[in-house]
Amino acid sequence: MRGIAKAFPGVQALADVSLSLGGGEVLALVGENGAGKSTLMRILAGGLAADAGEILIDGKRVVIDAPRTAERLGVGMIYQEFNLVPQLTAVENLVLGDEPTRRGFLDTSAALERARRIFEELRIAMPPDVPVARLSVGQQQLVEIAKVLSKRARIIVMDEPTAALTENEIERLFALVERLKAAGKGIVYISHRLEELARIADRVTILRDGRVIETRAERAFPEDEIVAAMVGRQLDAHYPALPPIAQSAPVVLDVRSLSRPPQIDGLNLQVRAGEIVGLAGLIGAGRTEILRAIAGADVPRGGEILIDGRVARIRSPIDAIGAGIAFITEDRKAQGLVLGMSVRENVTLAHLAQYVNRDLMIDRAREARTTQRMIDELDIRTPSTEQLVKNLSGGTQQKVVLAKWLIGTVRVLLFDEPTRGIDVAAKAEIYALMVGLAQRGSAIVMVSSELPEVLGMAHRIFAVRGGALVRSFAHDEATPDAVMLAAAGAAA
Amino acid sequence: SHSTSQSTTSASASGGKRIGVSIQNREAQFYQDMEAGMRSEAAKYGYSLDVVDANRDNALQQSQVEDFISQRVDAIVLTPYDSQAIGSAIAEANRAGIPVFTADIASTSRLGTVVAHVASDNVQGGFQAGKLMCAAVGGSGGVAIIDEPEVTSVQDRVRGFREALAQICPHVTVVADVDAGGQRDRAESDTSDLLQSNRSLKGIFGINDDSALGALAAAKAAGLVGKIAIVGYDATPEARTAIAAGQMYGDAVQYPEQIGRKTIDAIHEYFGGKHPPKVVHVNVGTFTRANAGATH
Amino acid sequence: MTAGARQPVKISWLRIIAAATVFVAFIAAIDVAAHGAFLSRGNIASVLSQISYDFILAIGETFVIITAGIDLSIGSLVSLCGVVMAIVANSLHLSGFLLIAVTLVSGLAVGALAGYVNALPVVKLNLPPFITTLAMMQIALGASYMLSHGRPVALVSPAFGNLGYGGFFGGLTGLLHVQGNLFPIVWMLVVGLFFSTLLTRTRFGRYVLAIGGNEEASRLAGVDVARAKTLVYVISGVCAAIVGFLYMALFSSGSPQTGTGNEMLAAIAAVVVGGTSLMGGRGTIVGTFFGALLIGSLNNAMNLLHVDSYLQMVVLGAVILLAVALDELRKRYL
Amino acid sequence: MTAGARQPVKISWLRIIAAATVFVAFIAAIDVAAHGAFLSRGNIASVLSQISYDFILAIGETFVIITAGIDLSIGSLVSLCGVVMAIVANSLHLSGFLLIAVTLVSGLAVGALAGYVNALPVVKLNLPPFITTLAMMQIALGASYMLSHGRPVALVSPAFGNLGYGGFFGGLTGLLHVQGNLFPIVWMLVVGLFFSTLLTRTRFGRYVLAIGGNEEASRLAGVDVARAKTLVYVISGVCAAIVGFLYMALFSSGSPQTGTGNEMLAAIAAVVVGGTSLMGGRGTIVGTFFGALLIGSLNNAMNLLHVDSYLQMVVLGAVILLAVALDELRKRYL
Ligand SMILES: Nc1ncnc2c1ncn2[C@@H]1O[C@H](COP(=O)(O)OP(=O)(O)OP(=O)(O)O)[C@@H](O)[C@H]1O
Ligand SMILES: Nc1ncnc2c1ncn2[C@@H]1O[C@H](COP(=O)(O)OP(=O)(O)OP(=O)(O)O)[C@@H](O)[C@H]1O
Ligand SMILES: [Mg+2]
Ligand SMILES: [Mg+2]
Repeated sequence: MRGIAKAFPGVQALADVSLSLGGGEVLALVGENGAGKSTLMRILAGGLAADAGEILIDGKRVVIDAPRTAERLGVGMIYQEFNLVPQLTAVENLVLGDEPTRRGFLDTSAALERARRIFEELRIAMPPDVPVARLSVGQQQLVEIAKVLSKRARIIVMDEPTAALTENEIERLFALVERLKAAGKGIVYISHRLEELARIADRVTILRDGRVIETRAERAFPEDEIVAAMVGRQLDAHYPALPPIAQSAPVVLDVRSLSRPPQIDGLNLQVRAGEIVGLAGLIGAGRTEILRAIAGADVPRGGEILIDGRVARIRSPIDAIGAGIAFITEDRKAQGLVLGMSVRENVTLAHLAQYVNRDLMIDRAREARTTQRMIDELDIRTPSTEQLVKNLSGGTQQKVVLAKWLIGTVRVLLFDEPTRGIDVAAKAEIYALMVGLAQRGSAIVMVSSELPEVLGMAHRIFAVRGGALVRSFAHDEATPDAVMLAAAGAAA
Repeated sequence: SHSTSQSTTSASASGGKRIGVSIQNREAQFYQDMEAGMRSEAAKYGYSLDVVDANRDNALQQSQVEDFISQRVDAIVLTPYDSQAIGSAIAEANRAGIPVFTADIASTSRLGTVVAHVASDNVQGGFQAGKLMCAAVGGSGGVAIIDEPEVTSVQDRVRGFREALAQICPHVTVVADVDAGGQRDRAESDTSDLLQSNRSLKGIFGINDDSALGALAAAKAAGLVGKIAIVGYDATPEARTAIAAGQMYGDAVQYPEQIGRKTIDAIHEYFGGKHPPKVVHVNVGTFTRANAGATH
Repeated sequence: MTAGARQPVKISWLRIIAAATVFVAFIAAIDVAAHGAFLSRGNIASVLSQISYDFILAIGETFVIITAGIDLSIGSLVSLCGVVMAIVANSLHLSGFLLIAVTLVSGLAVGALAGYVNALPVVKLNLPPFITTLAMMQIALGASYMLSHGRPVALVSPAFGNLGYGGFFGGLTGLLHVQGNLFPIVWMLVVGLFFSTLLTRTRFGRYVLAIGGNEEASRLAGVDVARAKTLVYVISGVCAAIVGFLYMALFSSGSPQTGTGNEMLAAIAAVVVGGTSLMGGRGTIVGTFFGALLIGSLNNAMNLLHVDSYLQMVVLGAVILLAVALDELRKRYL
Repeated sequence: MTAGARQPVKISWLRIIAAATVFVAFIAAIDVAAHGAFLSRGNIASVLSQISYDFILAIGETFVIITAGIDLSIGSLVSLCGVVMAIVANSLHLSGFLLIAVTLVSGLAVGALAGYVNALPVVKLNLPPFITTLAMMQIALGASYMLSHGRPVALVSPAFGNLGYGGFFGGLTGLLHVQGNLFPIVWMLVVGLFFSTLLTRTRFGRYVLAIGGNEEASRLAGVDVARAKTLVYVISGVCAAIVGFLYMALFSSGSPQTGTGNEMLAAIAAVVVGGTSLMGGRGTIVGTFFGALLIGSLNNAMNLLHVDSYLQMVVLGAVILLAVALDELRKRYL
């Protein structure tokens, strides 16, 4: 790829970017949120048209104007967003766009055969005739990978393939990447998990603000240098020091035999003021469900929740907010923000009643003042309180979600994958904020699929399996192996 | 079981007959009066009536006829919604051996044969309305028609209306002819617009009373009540009230009840083995403030 | 979706200015062609009173559409509420203002109840509003015909017939030197202002916009989604009842056929031409007003220019398409 | 969306079995009440021929709705195609089969073209189909009235009037010992089978389902989304043209008023009652057939039982709502 440029309204996403990839090579593409990684690769895969620049494959200049063209040229991409048709089965998704036919009709047995071969090749077991909506996130990700490989791609782009995978699944993915490499395929690998690069990358290209900053062999590129190049400055240590919890610290969140069939049955959890509790587990372990039940997002069937020793009857998010519970969801675009609304309107949404004057009108000036205060406090990078949230980068959006909860009086914060898909700099800021909140006496429960994050950020860690807390670890005694072993259960 | 109705009739001419009636638009006052006429006459002969509403829908009317055939009624009365389209339904009834009569609106289709058609003479009725208009506006001026030109009987009315003007008061001219679909709210807004562009308008002929009453509402807003002559058609209770109050000039009045009675009479004749005339005409009269005084 | 909208305040002003410019040019041209009849004081009043019905209907529809819903039942509800009010009015032994007030309240109650019933399956069963309101459209119309036996119910009391002519309105007409019925215009202004304020300035309005933008995020932020959505359909029913009342007053009778023409589609067209997104999350009452005004003036102008009524249908369809397409192009390239 | 769909094959069978059971019970009860008139051979043929029009319309609508679109213009297109075909037939100096074939092709061309025009703004500008097809609904109807001057165009040639009675169909009617018009029934079967196969057995059909399920994913998988979506509206237009042809043959005239009743809403109701999701991604032609059959038999039964026609509207609305609500509850709890 040579001299690629792409502008969106108001944003120069890419400017004069050049990139090369050899066969049997893994090129890692890293950069902050909004650096232009996905945009660049979408252009390669025909999902987006470039404003300028050219693409050469095997030394020949090619024009990639549609996904189909890219496919013919041997380019396949595993997209960052979920890109399957939920109602279709794994097999149907696999052959989508390239269905085998016989005499003009779909040939289902040929499709099944093709799928079977791919799944065998990848050594994965997959129910062939179940709509993918019913598969786990990990399985869905594998279907996407299989789909790309089934097209016999020679150049494979993986845009944050591990963001939704658990450790074992990641291991299997890495093994697969090794095999593909051995088969002479060229792979572009995008990830925010820098520790992964050492495992699989041959070279690393760093993108910042739509420009290539540097490309080097991975071995010649230590992690802290990568981070520095990404953000353009030196960064502090990854995880902040956890403040100690006072012996006398009272229990703030007290969950007693909470039930919500079929996943959660008789869950007990106590979190003290200033404490950060981490929940670790495999995908589908029920971590999100636990948080949702506490936050009233799903109605629990039984049990009780006490906040500061008082029973809080929680049947809806409204009750939970009233009781001082804030729920930072795992999917900020789908569940956390109204993308078409301004920063101000998002920040005040959960506490709007406080901004209503006696004449029943919303006091916009007061809203704006509060929002500005949060922008300053959390260092939210937005031109104004009136900017639409959809125009902000991922990390900034996550801060807006936080601001939404912090303008109220929160006693309990439930963080579900608080740093998913955001860059290192933003991550560090979120960690610092969490610690600050804990210091001010809040109780925090955090779910994350990045084990180091849970280990680094929590006073206490629970391994979660089947909607239950199967084992507890103190911060000091928790090792990745022990936690994973407990989370995976006897089967692992 | 496939005996023709001819033979069934002679077996029991005196009663027990079932007559299926499909009315194009049962919600109209006119058809309700017609239905009442049919009912009272049918009661006299001991026939039972099954009246359904085609709801201004060709396809629905077609399927209603098919349902009548399934039920093996002894005769079918239709007021077609669409004089062309009704042919196939009539033909189907013919094939099933069920005699068909039309009331108010005739079939113009080549398909199918109808025993008898009973209706007002709408050309004559339109002529009556034209006469009223001439009397109301005097020797000259411009008048408008609130029209619904898709309907055959309305076409006849308008023809008669224009003929009357040409014959009786040739200096009264039709300056606008707008299609308001026979609906009150559309007639109201179309008339409002008309009054803006034709300020010297002297009279309005509404092809039915919904059109006339819609025009009246617009005239009211324009402050022209009494200054502009509104002539309607059908003399529904609301129109009669307006005429009595001097807000409308007059109406052509049909006698739908008579149409209903004469339709059943024709069927009775047919059941009795006689041949009623192909077309039975019921005359159209007029209704003005003078009549209103008389009836009150 | 993808094309990033800029600051909402600016956008809506841009939209309004653009619409106004097109509008003025259009007006001037028509007026010349119609020999001055278009911009006469009387005609302006007449257009305004004609659009008031569709605009009031479209107000309720705007709320519904902003939540990404749709209400197909409004036309039938105009019919049903009109008939019910006429029956109630005729059976009451009241007169004057009291009669009018009680009648109006009964109609509003019917409209609100129907809206509530519309909302129930949407909120409880998550059924698509297209279907629930389609069913209500049938049910309400059937009920309206049953209650009225298919005939217009003429009002016995003369109280309604004089609404808009005597007293306050009579004075107003004199003051403004216009002929015409100012009654619906005043209603349109009052109802429009009220609901515009409700949408833009209150908590409920903010919630309506938020729900249309992202229902799940709103729910998790503590918005009572079920209540807001229910209210939205109730508002739509209430607006239909008001229109039913105005038509009843206009014709001095409640007719089951009133409202069953293309009122519903005209109202939806006004909403969409006015810039409210059918995907939800975006829309204003002011925009809807301009939408209704555009469609209403177009109809009026074509009547003044004696355009064939069949051709009018074609032009109206083309203009609706054009308006929406231009809005989309403006969003992309401006 | 959230309520995860289970296996599609099983689901559609469950749905069909459930529908069939309800249907049989319903049939038996009605037949008893109607003293055997309901299940008479003649009545069955009559119901089938009655639903054939709505069903064929609903076939095209099924394709559109599966892509999460909607086509409001089908009723107007029935009208327009009927009028155009009648005019074409009257101006041709042909007779017999050739006349019929050329006429039919002209109608199909008009329907296909209108569908293409419907699709253009949807595909190119991403405008909501609700609006583009609403505009087409107005435009096509206006054109139909203009071409016919508002009056039915009677067919000069007797060739059409005999369709369904002579030759093959005459023989068939005799063979089956039924009265009635088998012509539309045969069309319904042929068109239904063809499009059902197209939807379930071909690439195009798979693409239609995929686009409705996740348009962006389909695009990235190399599906030509624009082409498939365009075709879907073309199919809808073609189905409308076929219905226009059948009505024209039935009535021996092309009337601008045919198709403008509640045909469009009845077709949409049949699609939705038949289990196709308005959100897209899910639906079958077989389901739509049962939807049309349910609505058609209900209407027929109510006529046989002499149910007041106003009450019929109420019942129909309630049944549509009930059918969709039950389907939703079944999905949740079964
Ligand atoms: N469809 C679009 N419309 C407008 N702006 C866009 C669009 N897609 C991306 N952008 C902008 O282009 C820039 C680059 O985005 P891109 O998604 O390529 O970043 P990225 O490096 O993949 O970030 P992340 O790590 O968050 O995935 C960002 O500023 C983004 O907001
Ligand atoms: N759409 C769905 N349909 C059916 N089952 C689902 C669906 N989503 C989740 N599940 C199931 O619910 C259970 C709990 O899922 P949950 O999302 O709470 O897991 P988690 O541990 O939070 O994983 P994640 O890391 O994805 O958040 C799992 O068994 C999962 O398979
Ligand atoms: Mg990205
Ligand atoms: Mg989770």
